Parts: sequence; structure tokens; C-alpha cells
Amino acid sequence: MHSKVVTMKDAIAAHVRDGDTLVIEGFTHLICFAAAHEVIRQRRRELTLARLTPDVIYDQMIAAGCARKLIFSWAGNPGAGSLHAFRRAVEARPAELELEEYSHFGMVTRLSAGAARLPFGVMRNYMGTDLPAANPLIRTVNCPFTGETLAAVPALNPDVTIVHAQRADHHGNAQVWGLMGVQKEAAFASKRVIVVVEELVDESVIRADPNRTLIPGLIVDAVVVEPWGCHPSYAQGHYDRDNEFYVAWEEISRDPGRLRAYLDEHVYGVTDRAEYMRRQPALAERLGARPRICAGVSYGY
Amino acid sequence: MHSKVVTMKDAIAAHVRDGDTLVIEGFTHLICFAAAHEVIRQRRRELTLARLTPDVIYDQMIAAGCARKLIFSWAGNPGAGSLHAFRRAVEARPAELELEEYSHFGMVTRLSAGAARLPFGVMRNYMGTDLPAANPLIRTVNCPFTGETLAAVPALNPDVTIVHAQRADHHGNAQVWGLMGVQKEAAFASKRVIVVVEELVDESVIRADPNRTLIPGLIVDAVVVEPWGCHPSYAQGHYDRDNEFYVAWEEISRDPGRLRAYLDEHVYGVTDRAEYMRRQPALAERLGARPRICAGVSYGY
Amino acid sequence: MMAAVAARELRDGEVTFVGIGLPNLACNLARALHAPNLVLIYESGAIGAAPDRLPVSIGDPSLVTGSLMVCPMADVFQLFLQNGRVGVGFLGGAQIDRWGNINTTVVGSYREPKVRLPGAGGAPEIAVHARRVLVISRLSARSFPAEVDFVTSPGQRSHGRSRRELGMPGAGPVKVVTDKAILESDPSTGEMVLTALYPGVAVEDVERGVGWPLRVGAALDTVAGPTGEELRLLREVLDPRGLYLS
Amino acid sequence: MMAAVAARELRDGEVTFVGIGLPNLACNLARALHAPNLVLIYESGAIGAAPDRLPVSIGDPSLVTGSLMVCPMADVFQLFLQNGRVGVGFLGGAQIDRWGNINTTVVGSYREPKVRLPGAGGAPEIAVHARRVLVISRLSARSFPAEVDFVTSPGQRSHGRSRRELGMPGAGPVKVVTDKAILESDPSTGEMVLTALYPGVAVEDVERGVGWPLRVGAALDTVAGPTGEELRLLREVLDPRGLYLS
Repeated sequence: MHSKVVTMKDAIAAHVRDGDTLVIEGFTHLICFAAAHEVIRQRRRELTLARLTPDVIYDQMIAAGCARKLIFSWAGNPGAGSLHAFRRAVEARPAELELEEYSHFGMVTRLSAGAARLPFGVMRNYMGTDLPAANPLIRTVNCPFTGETLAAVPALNPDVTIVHAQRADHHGNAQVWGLMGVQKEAAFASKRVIVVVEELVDESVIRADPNRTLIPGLIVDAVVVEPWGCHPSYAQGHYDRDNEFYVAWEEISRDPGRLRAYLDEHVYGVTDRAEYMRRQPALAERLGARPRICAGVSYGY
Repeated sequence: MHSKVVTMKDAIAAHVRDGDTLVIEGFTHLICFAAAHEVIRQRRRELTLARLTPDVIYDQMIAAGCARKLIFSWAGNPGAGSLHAFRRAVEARPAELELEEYSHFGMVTRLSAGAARLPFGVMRNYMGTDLPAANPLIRTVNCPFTGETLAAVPALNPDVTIVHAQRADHHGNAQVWGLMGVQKEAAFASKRVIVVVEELVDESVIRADPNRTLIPGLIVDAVVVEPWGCHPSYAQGHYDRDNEFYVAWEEISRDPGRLRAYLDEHVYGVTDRAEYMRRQPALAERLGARPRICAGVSYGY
Repeated sequence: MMAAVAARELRDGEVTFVGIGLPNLACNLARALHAPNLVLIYESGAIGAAPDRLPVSIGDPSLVTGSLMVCPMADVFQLFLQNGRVGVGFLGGAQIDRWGNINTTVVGSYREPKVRLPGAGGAPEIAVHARRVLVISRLSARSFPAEVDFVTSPGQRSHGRSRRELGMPGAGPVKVVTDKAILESDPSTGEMVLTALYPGVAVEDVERGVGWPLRVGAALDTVAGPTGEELRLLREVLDPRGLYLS
Repeated sequence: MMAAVAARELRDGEVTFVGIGLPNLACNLARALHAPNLVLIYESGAIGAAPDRLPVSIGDPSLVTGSLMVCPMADVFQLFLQNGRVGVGFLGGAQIDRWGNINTTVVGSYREPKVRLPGAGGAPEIAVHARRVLVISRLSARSFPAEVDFVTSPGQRSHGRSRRELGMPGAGPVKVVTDKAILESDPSTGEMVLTALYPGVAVEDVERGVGWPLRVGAALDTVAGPTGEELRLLREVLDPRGLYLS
């Protein structure tokens, strides 16, 4: 099979289009900032951005003018404060960003249903909350056995999903360890899938430990090799989360001028992630992981 | 926390009761024959046996008179022929075994719903088949968004589930590699859970590679250490499947007298799995796995 | 020969849902010949398996060792099959009828069967969701009745309703490979019609093996006999002990 | 002190759904003192975490390394929370009302908010499914209105209907730990009533911090001040940099 390895520039150019519903997933872990920055550089517009936790990554895309709508469940800067570009857009009159809002369980259920290509998913949830009043897509369904009323949410099937993994082969068979979030569900739910990795490995590395494979190559459209592609998020076994940057974002994003300057310097001002890292030589030293390697298991018979 | 490690005899005596719905799961891999043999020795009666593939393990329990009802999706002897004790019971007039029958996807969906404590699960399935006519518990539900009609099956919540794993600590935190079947779903769906392992390990072994944990100790009631507990099924990395025995079962089970003699010798005639293995010294040599150990990954940060 | 004929139906790179026995042989033969990039999926959870021995069951350990991915069965059915990722599935059964409906449940009535068969397994969902289904079965009047006793897996028409009316995503059984001939579903009616004969087989031989008035397709081909390479691979490499070719 | 008081509420061996900040401190304090076998579950998928540094987020890598299990988020919500395996959950919010309803969505109206807050996260499902919920929040009239602007997470009564009427499995917010006092839900009405004061705090101080006519429980306790060991652990071991205790 031919290799799917391309540059981030080519992957975004080929697979992310204006008006798309885009998911860049990863719960705290493996959030692919490198992909978001390339989307910003290529000036994609009118995107519907979906993600459980919009996080700093979508705050940057909102600030850069990429987003028309946000589908989400928690829009804060974890442990540090607010996402101010998001807040400015939502608190503006009229609002500059359309919102479609669930809880985490609701978003997980939407993506799980999408991944299974079912039109809806079911939960025991949302009794007593005002969320269904705020979002008419939170509905109910009755159990055909017990008659109980349960919460129902519609499947979410993004146009394109970008997930970051520790390693993949050149067909996109991707392995992840540490927190797995909803990456698998988002990828299977999506029409197109880009896998970004810390390390490109031979197929034999994947085949040596098949239980670690989270995303099979047969659903992957492009593979991008981008070490440090998650910074300021992290990749277990490779580098730590840059908590200092998350704290700093509170001040940067509060001031539209500083936010613009940040984007100019670190997004528009570099051509790719390699240059982003070259410009910040202290990052690798400060955040590089100390190895802590587990024992292997036997697949023999 | 106190240890949950007990003998198989004590685990079955404490947790499997006459009339229970019992699941011993494992798809080809990790089918715990040692547990079934102890259930037979303790002469449990009126059990509802649920499993995707009843396999030789339930054929033995049916022959031994443990079962009142079978919930299943494929009742054959894979690659070898029929389950003749099962067939005799079903083809008898009147039938000696009640059947409740789905497809694999239906059983998976029942256990997934049970594990999530939802009353039903949804599939796009069963159009055009006679299964809903044979089983009134296969129903339909309408999507509250698209109006589509989908198949619905009720949750399955067993009284007790027994799963086999390669290793666990003494709280029952269990790790599995190779085929995982529906073990996790069955365990979470169940009121009581027995975990049987090839190897009891220190908690630190589990904590060194947390992504391999399939069943958390907090849902486990008893841990049984039973090397070779799956024979003639297999445990990846420990021993191969005994295909010769599966082929031999075709002849053994076809003849009620031979089947009885088999149970007398290998089930009633031994006190536990250790004795079963001592009586068949050639098994370990013939089926022991050659090691094929994968590399570990780094959990550092 | 059935294995060789079925192997020829597989396209390189196709995602194939493999059953045990002849389908497994056919897939591995195709991998060794024209389709080295065939992706083998087993309902047991092995994705991209590369077995180094002939697996006796679909849960054989050799399907795990060296495969690309091993996933829970829920993923196999939800994320691969129902998601529409499976290009071709193989099915067989005790009875196959004029419309490609397959019975693996009972001979006789469901409540009081003459013969109790294993049941559905994963066949109904393969029949519903695989983009197309290949059926493999030896020809005999007993195995090819006009109407099956029990529809376990739906074919092109079930109880008078077409797949389209029933809302099934996949194309269903498009081809039946037997030991004497190939039947294909008529695109307009869904009926299984004779489209190719094995060398030395007459139309009458096939007619005797099916329980309905068999229609013959507009173009009646002759299936090429197995090549030396096909036979060598099957007999010497893939099934040297004659497990499935006996 | 709030962390110490919350820690005392946890029982050894309990399965605890942990949020970041004070709940995390409280859980780790309890683990160091009377509850060494507390099982910490984070919505990120870390089960039985044993962090060797103070995690700044609920997805911190230190929650993964050395944990008992790491699972997909779907499992956290379906198999742990909805399955009823979580004994106690922690919640906080910008507004908490008389019935323990919590608002983390908006101040003002939903369509035209004065302040847009982060939103629901996993809080509604914790409020519905955890066997009981502990709320932690500093006392102020702005934070404790008679009625929240938006019910993100349901308390004991929401829009006039009780948890039982609404069919919620868990007991909901049974206790609110503040920096001045402890409120508890009245078992018959669900209303949050004053049941214990911190040393040196008067009932009037608490009344001024809530936006409804506060009822005082039958027995009004005094909360024991933090012990030397509690303070030492919090200040020297658990949060030496004063990340949450500043």
C-alpha cells in the first residue's frame, strides 16, 4: 500500500475546507496545536469547531477568525481561568459565535453514535437541568422494553477529525497510550481523518503490540510526522504539559492586542512546527519527559 | 484493602447460586473451563447460561444438567462440528432447554447496554431476518431526530460473570491482551464478578502499564489464581488452543455415554484444575507458548 | 477449486470480513497472489491479521500475533461493520435460497426443529452491512431450496420485500460460488441466476442442484480451472494437512 | 480549611470522582490521613490514580503514570458513572442555590449572558449519578442566590420537582462545604440548611452570605479547626507552592 505520509501543510490543504465541521480531539493529552496553527495559517473560514473542551487551541482559532460555530461541553482554560477570545465572541452583541452546547457525557455520546453510524445515542441524563431548554437537540426517547424516558442526542459526524498519537506506521495505523479521550470515536465518526504523530515507525512495531492500536490505517487519509506537535498540550512518554503557558494564556488572551501579537509571532510568523520549536529552544529542555518504560507482554502461542 | 484471592471452590460456592443467570465469557480466547468444571462439581441447577458462543464449555454444563435456559448467538463447535449435548436438549420433544437467541451483534449490544446500565441498546440490524419472529425481545425504536426505525434489544445484566485474564493483582485489577471479546462489557453488566487469572501479580505490575487494565478491581468480588484454567481454550502468551480436543469433542459429545465418562474422569474425578493438569502431563508440553515479547512504552512525563 | 474461484473475486486492498474454513483459505490465497494488501478482519477482533499458520477458528491466537490491531468485539460490529468499512463479507449456510437468503438456524420449524443448526453468529449483520457478500457453498438440492426454512441472514428479497425497501445499507449476496457453477444476483430482480459453469459441468447439472426453476444469465461464462500456482499454494502452503480441502 | 473539612467527609475505600483544585487537595489529604484506599477517578479516564505531584488539570500526565487503569472517556461516563460505581462526586460553581442546584453556564440570560462561564463539563452527569455529591464553594451572596440563573447541574429540587420525581439515581448534593460553615440538604424537603459553623463564625455571618432566608438545623455543630497534621500536609506536602491554598 502506498504511504500516506504528507506535510502538515499538505494535509490541511487537502482535507480541511472552509465551512467544514472540524474536530481536533484530545482530552488535555495529545491536543494537536500544530494542526490548529496550520489551519490558522491557511486562513480557513466559517468552520464549525467541535470538541469537548475548546481549550486554548480553539480560543486561538476563534481569535484568528476561523470559527463560525462551536459545539462543545466545557470552554475554560483548565486550572488557569477563561478562554477570553471565546468569551469576547460570545458576550459580544450580537454574538459573533454560534453555540451548541452539551455536557461531556453528551458529547461523548454524540461521537460514539457517530462512530457507530447510528443516528442517535442514549443516556440517563439531563433530568432537572436547563441544558435541553438551551439546546433543542437534547431530546428524549422511550425504552421499548421498560417504557422509561431517557435522554437522546444526535450523532456527530464531522467532516474532518485530526488526532495526535505517539506513533503510527506510514498507513496510519496509530498507537496511543496514556489518556485516550474520545479520539477513537471522533476518528471513526468522521468523513476524513488526519493522524499526526510524534514518531513514524515501521509496520512491524505496530504489529508487535496490536492491542495498543487505537486507530486503524484503513480509516486514515493522511499521516503527518510532527514531533512536539501538541505543545503546550503534552504527549505521554515524550513531553510534559506546559502548565506555565496555560497560565500565561490567561493574560495573553485577555488582551486582544497581545493575543494578536502572539499569533503573529508563533503562528503566522513560523512556517511549521519545527520552526516553532527552533524559536523556543528552552521548551524541549524544560518539558522533555524522563523515560519510564513498562515491561512488554508476550503475544506468543 | 484486603485481598480478594480465594480458591475456585470458594469463589463458586460464594457467588454462583442455583437459578442464577451466569456468564462465562471469552471469544475463543480466555474461556474459563476451570470455573465451569467447578460449577458442574458443585451441581448448580436451573442456571440461565448466557454467552455469545456456548462452545464446548456450555455443552459440558448442559450435559451435566446445570442449565435451564440458554441465551446465545452461535452454538457450534468452531471448526469441528456440533455441540451434541446442546442439540440433544433442543431436538428432544419436549425440548429440555429454553432458548433465547440473537446474533453476535445483538448479544454484544445487550451486554454493552447492561454495562452502561441503560435498559436497551440500538443497532441497525435484523431487517429481513426471521430472528425477531423467533425472539419477541428483538424490537424496534424510532430515532427522535431522523424518525428512522432501528433494532432494539434489552440490556443483559447477569447475576454473575466469570472472566479469565492473563494477570491481576489481589484486588482484581485485571490485565488482558490478545482477543478481548466482550469480557469488559459482561463484567460491568454483572451484579457479581469473578476474575480468574493465569498469574497473580503485585499491584505495581498493573500500575506500570495502566492502559492494559481491562477490568478494575472495584467491580470484582473474587480473584482466583488458576494457571491453565482455560484449557482447551487458550491464553495468549501462556498456552495455545487445544484444537485436537475440540475435534475430539465432536465424537465425545455425540455419544452420551462417552460424554458421561469424560465428565466422570476430568470433571467429577478431579478436585481442581491443578489435578486436572497433573492427570494430563502431556498437555503443558504440547500447548505451552513460545514467548514473543513486545517492547514496552514509556509512561514518563 | 471453490477457494481459488472465491479468491479471484477479491480486490487488492479490500477490507474483507473473514469466516473460517474456505473463506479463510480464499483470502489467504488472494493475499499470496493478486491481493497482497487485502485487509483481513475477523469478528473476534483481529484487524489486519497476518496468520503464520492456517487458523482453525476465527479466534485463533495466530490471528492476534502480528496483526495490525486487536479490538473489542463491540468495535468490530459498531466501528467497522455498521460503520460501513467492510468491503466484502463471506457467508455460507445449510440452506441458501433463490434470493440469496441464508439459513444457519434450523431445518424444519423454529419451535420444533428437525435439525438444530448453530444459529446466527455474526452473519445477519454481515449480510446487512458489508458492501457486498460472497456466498460459498457446495451445490445440492437440499442446500439450495426455493425458500429457506428460516431467514437467518437476509438476501436480495426476504418475505417479498427488497433490500431497498427494508433499508439495508450493503448490496447483500451478489455472488454464490459453488463447486459446479457461479450464480449471481440479477440486478433488477435480485434472483440468483446462473452466470458461469465450471469446466465440464452442464447447465442441467446445476439445475438439478437447486430447488427452483433456474434462470440462465444472458452471458454464460466458463470458469477457468485452477492454475498450477493456485493449486500449489493451496495444497502445499495454505492447507498442507488438507484440513479444508479434503 | 475547606480542603481539610471536605477531606473528613470521605470514607476509606470510597470511589471518588475528583475535580481539579480543592477537591483534588481534599482527596489527597484524605488519602494521606484516614482514607489510604480511596479510589480516585478522573473524568479524563484515569482510574485509581496515584499522582506524585499536584495535578494542575484533570488530564495531567501524573494521573496516568502509576494509575490502576486508563480507559476511554466513554467508559468513564457509561461504565463507572452511569453504572453507579461512583460513591461521591465533587462539584463547585459560580452559583449554588437553596436546593443545591449549580450554575456553571452563564450569569444572566442564556442567549445574552452577562458573563459566559465555561459550561457543563461532566457536572450534570455527576450530579445525576454519583451516589452523593459534595459541593465546595466560598460563601458570598453573589455565589449563593435563592435561585440560580441557569441549572447546569441539578440539586435536590429543580423547577419545583424533586430528584425522585425526576428519576435521578444518586442522592445529589447532600452537603455544601464553604469557608464559613457547612450546609446540608434537609432529608424531607431538600433545602440546604445550616448544620455546622467554623470556629468564630456567627449564624448571621452565614445568613449574609446566602440569598434566601436560611434555616438552621436542629443540631448546630461547630467544625473542628484544622489539625496540625492537616495543615502540615496541605502546606508542605500537597500544595507547597500554594497553587490552590493562596
